[in-house]
Amino acid sequence: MREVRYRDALREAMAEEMRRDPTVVLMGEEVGHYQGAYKVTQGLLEEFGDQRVIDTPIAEAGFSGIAVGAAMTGLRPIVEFMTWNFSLVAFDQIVNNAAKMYQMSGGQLPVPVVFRGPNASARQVGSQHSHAVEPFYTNVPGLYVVYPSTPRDAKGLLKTAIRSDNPVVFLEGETLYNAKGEVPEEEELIPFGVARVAREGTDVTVVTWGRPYVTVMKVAEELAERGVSCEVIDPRTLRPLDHETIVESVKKTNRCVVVHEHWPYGGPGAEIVDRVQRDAFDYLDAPILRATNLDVPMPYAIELENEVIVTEARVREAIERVCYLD
Amino acid sequence: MREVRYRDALREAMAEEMRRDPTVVLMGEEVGHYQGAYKVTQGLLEEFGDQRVIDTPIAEAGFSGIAVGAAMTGLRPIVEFMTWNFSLVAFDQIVNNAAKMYQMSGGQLPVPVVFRGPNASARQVGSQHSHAVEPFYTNVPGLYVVYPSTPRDAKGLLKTAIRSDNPVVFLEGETLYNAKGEVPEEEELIPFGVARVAREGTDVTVVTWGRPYVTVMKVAEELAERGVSCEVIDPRTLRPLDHETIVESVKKTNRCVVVHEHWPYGGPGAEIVDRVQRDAFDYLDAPILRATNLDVPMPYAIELENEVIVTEARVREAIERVCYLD
Amino acid sequence: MATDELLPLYRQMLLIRRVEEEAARAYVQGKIGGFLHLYIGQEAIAVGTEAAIQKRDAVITTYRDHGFALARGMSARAVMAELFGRDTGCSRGLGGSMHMFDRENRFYGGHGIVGGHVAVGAGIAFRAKYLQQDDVTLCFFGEGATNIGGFHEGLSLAGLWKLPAVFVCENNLYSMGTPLVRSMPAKDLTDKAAGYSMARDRFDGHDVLHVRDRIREAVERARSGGGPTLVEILTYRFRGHSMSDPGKYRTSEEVEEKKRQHDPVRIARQGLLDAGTPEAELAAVDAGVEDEVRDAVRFADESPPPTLETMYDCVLAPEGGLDA
Amino acid sequence: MATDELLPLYRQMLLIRRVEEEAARAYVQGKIGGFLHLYIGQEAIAVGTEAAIQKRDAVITTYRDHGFALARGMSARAVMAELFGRDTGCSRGLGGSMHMFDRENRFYGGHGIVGGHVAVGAGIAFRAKYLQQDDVTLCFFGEGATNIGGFHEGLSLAGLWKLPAVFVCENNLYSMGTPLVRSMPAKDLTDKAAGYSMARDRFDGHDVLHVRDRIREAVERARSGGGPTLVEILTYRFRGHSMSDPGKYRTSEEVEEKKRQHDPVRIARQGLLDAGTPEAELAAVDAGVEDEVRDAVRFADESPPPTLETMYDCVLAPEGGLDA
Ligand SMILES: Cc1ncc(C[n+]2csc(CCOP(=O)(O)OP(=O)(O)O)c2C)c(N)n1
Ligand SMILES: Cc1ncc(C[n+]2csc(CCOP(=O)(O)OP(=O)(O)O)c2C)c(N)n1
Ligand SMILES: [Mg+2]
Ligand SMILES: [Mg+2]
Repeated sequence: MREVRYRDALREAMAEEMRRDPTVVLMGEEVGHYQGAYKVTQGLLEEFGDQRVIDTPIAEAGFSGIAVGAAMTGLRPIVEFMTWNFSLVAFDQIVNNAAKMYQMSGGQLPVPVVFRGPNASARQVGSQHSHAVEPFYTNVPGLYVVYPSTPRDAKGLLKTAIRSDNPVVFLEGETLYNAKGEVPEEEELIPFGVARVAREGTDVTVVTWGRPYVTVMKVAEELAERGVSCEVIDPRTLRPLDHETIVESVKKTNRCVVVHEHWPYGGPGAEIVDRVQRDAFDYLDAPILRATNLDVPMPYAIELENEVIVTEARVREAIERVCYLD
Repeated sequence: MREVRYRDALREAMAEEMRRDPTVVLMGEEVGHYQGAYKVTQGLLEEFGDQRVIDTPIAEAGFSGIAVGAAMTGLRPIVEFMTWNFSLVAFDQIVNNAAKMYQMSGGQLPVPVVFRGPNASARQVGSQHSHAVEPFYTNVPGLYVVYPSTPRDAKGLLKTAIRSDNPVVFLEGETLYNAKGEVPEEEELIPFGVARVAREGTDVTVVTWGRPYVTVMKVAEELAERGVSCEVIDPRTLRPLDHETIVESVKKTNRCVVVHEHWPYGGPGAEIVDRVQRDAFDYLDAPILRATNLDVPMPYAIELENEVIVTEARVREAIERVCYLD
Repeated sequence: MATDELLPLYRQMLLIRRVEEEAARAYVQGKIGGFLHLYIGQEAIAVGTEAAIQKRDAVITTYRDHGFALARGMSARAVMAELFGRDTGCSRGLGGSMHMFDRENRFYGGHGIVGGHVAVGAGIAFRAKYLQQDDVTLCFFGEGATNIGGFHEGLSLAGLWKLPAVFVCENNLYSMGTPLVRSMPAKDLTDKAAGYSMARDRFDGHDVLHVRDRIREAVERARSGGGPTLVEILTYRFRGHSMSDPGKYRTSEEVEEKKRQHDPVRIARQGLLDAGTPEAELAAVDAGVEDEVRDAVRFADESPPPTLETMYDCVLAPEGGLDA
Repeated sequence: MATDELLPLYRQMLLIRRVEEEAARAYVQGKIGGFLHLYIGQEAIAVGTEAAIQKRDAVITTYRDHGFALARGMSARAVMAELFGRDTGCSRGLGGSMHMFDRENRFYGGHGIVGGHVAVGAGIAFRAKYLQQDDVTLCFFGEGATNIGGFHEGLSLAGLWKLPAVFVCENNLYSMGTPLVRSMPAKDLTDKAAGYSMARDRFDGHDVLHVRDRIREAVERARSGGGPTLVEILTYRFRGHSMSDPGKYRTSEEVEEKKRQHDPVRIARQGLLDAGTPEAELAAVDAGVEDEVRDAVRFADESPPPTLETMYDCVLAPEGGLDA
């Protein structure tokens, strides 16, 4: 299979869907003439013109609201947040309008909109620019929350998101944009709510998504050499969460570690623990542990940031502890 | 001890602290001339004048930001959100400015601000007005998140919040405002991070806060008659969370149920489960269960809302299940 | 004065008035819960607007939405049943008073967050421009909404992109208990128009035909590519902000004076009489409205509440439904 | 022309220029990470402002903050060490380029969210009014910030409450790659002032003394109870938006032309020469700046990074510290 970068996989998904459906329109800051702050939208202005690839002023709540209004009445907007940090000023639009319009209208007005952009640390950009926002959005019924970790998933899930008749929060790993991986030539739509077993194993189930996926896969390789067999599961969609696949795995391995970049309190990290202990209680041979970012606003200094972002060492330690190897 | 309403206990706390410290200033929509949308601030304009009790226009992000700026430079503002639903348009101010100013400035600028107001369902006000916001704010380091369930806690915790040198998200149960309870005459400051054992018991630990506290206490009484002894723990502060007290209790009862009004995915509900299974794993005789609001935007129709808000039946069922009584 | 033009508008205003009055009664009886924001006193705006626009044009407003719902053509039954929280309501009892919707009649709600729907309205207009359809979107809000970010961002983008929209502030002088002077920095709201590069208009909103004519100008401007207009209509609400408002922030003299001088329903009725409409003809209209309202209440009373299934079905739209 | 007035301002502008140039170099060398937004080309605004205000006045700005940090009196060492992520930096290496703070010198940051600091600035002014202190707060932002809600809400409240503040838009014609025409609905930003009931001013920002004089007017207005002013200063940034900006959205001819015509450092230097300042005197000033910058880089290089303990200590302030 051909190798494609995560960034390019996302662009392919948008370009293909825009070719397919003239109601798909892309808007955001610098998505057009500038070719995207992170170059995910490179070339789209040239192909689709400035009626469909729209550079917006800095007004996240405004253009998110515009996207909701347009989606209610026949378009399929894709909103790019330059980063998800800036969605915090549009939070009400996503939580109160996008997620609730269908419900408030008693099922009259579906809102087929995709909000997408880079999430989590972009390295050394400080505390206002380093949010992993999945705890905020996964809490909210009426939204899908998607977070691909590989180029293939990025493409297949984004295509599904664009065709979805519901609002999708689509989180991209900023530090994954350059990651390469196999992506099929032919069209692939990856369904929401289906986790991917990224690595089969027998000793411990490790659940992870986003950038830490790379960390986990590396640690899993290392541990394999030491005779510890990790099964790695990537939920791909955080809401709905395919906990069945995770629970089945834990029933086999009897141990579970959850690894993520979001702050430790709550969020999908805690939710996964909750569901696993609930549904696989009798199978667990050890408490479920989490390896996460530290519970602090992101510091600028590289030495500190390297400690704050979930490290290989913390992942390894958590796995060793649930396997009682320490 | 005298009996005081939750609403009045909050007012007492503010009035006492305003008398004590001239830098305490209260602002929000309708807090002054209108006497508060929920009458929590009744009489404060008359006592303290319109320099200290400030009616704001509808601009939550604006006055939240003003409060942060004032707090950075010497005042102790209390911001009333007419309801916490409206904090969603001020989300960035709370998460990015209030919570991070101290960190971004390398410890130069503490932000002693209190954001307070009614949280969760106010009954039949529809999906945009019924948020339980604790999952959003508890995730964020740099904030305290407080949620009193009784008048005494409301007063003692709000006084602590106003004197705190850090930003506090202070959540009040809208449907608790009329609840009466004992509140001491003498000054009481209740520390953050200390849970309260509301009811001692031996068979199961039930953790709850906010309006469901009332539901849980009632169910606990009923179950006592049937010979099931519930220990009820109210965390009071959700961040920091006093999980030690909860874990100690579970080590005694060997069973745990968490009951809350926020949507089930993530949040303090899942966080408590995570910590309990982690720290009391060997003591648990059953999976930890949660009884929560249903995972839907709040419907208007009373019959549906009565089902969505965590019911006595669901609380009872969860307790029975962890006690294997079903 | 063309009485044949005015008569149906009078009827429509009266219907709104009477539906609101019955809703207030039902609220006191406990048949309606939560918040109930009445439109009484402001009827000429919704009805005058409807008279100025086409069916294909779109309307979006705040929580004070019953008047627009009815003016757009929603039945009194659907309004009342929604207020009663019934499955037969316009939003199937899920939305309630603040969230009335009528897709068929291009009424896009019914929104609870002040300022939150302004950009949504701009988005409906954006769609028209994108698809090269010639409908216009009318977005209403109170004067209390003009300080919030949502207002600013919606208007900024609409002005910049010359969207076919009209932004109408119903300035009823109060934002809950807050009089204008404590909430509005500018003297005249339309002073803001220049900052958004928009046309502006400002007028009194108690004469329904006048509202119609002035709104029509702004709509024609939008429809013909002239971009959006910021319109301020001066009005007054005769009731409290919502049913739970004790209304202590204004004197009863003030309210009574306004009712005497500025009641749009009374003004229209008097106008019809002055123009020679027989009292009997008006009485017949009034009676028709009474029947309609009584029928609506009965209908709402007898309708079933929504089921849990409806509730679950309305969280997410079924996938594939839109393209089908 | 008073050369004794201009000379220190020239020196200050040159210091900013040279710190920025060294920062750019260090960035390329990998000593600085993340985003780095340079102030080169806009120096006359920070320095002219500082010349117009008192030490007790407050300044707050965006992520493009090194110029203001230096102008307020922060040492080049503290700036450079922050950029290098060192414990000796003004924010202890926790903030970085976008989050410089200097409480002592009443420099309140250094903010990363466009529009997010505007209301914070209004809040600093609110405190002055509340405590009846007579300082003025100056809040700076780019023209790209003027569509966002945070801008609107901050200005609305400041205008309504007549806060002692000056809101200054540094209009450098671009918001990242977006030229004015794609981001600003109004022709002239100060057209927005009337909507906030504010005074307005608008002028070119390349002559530092001119900036000083015009800012002084607005500051005096605020200090004497005349309320806030919305000021637009026309300027230009000579570098990319940040170090990662390839800058394809404008021609190098345009940039070169601006550098030739509007370089505030060069203009000031020429002014001094024209007024008879000996070249040797200027050379001595230049050399002093070089020493200062070299020293700052060395200092930053040799400083230790912050510790984990510092990081944990800076999440929440120790309780009771403020009252002590
Ligand atoms: C963001 C937000 N803040 C506060 C509220 C509470 N609230 C509802 S209506 C209202 C007053 C609005 O007044 P105005 O805009 O003048 O409209 P009117 O009610 O007079 O029609 C307030 C404060 C809200 N719904 N949303
Ligand atoms: C809310 C928000 N949206 C987007 C960004 C990303 N961003 C940072 S600076 C910038 C451009 C700002 O331009 P302008 O306000 O003109 O200031 P300048 O950089 O020209 O000084 C953008 C889009 C942000 N920081 N915050
Ligand atoms: Mg009003
Ligand atoms: Mg700019």
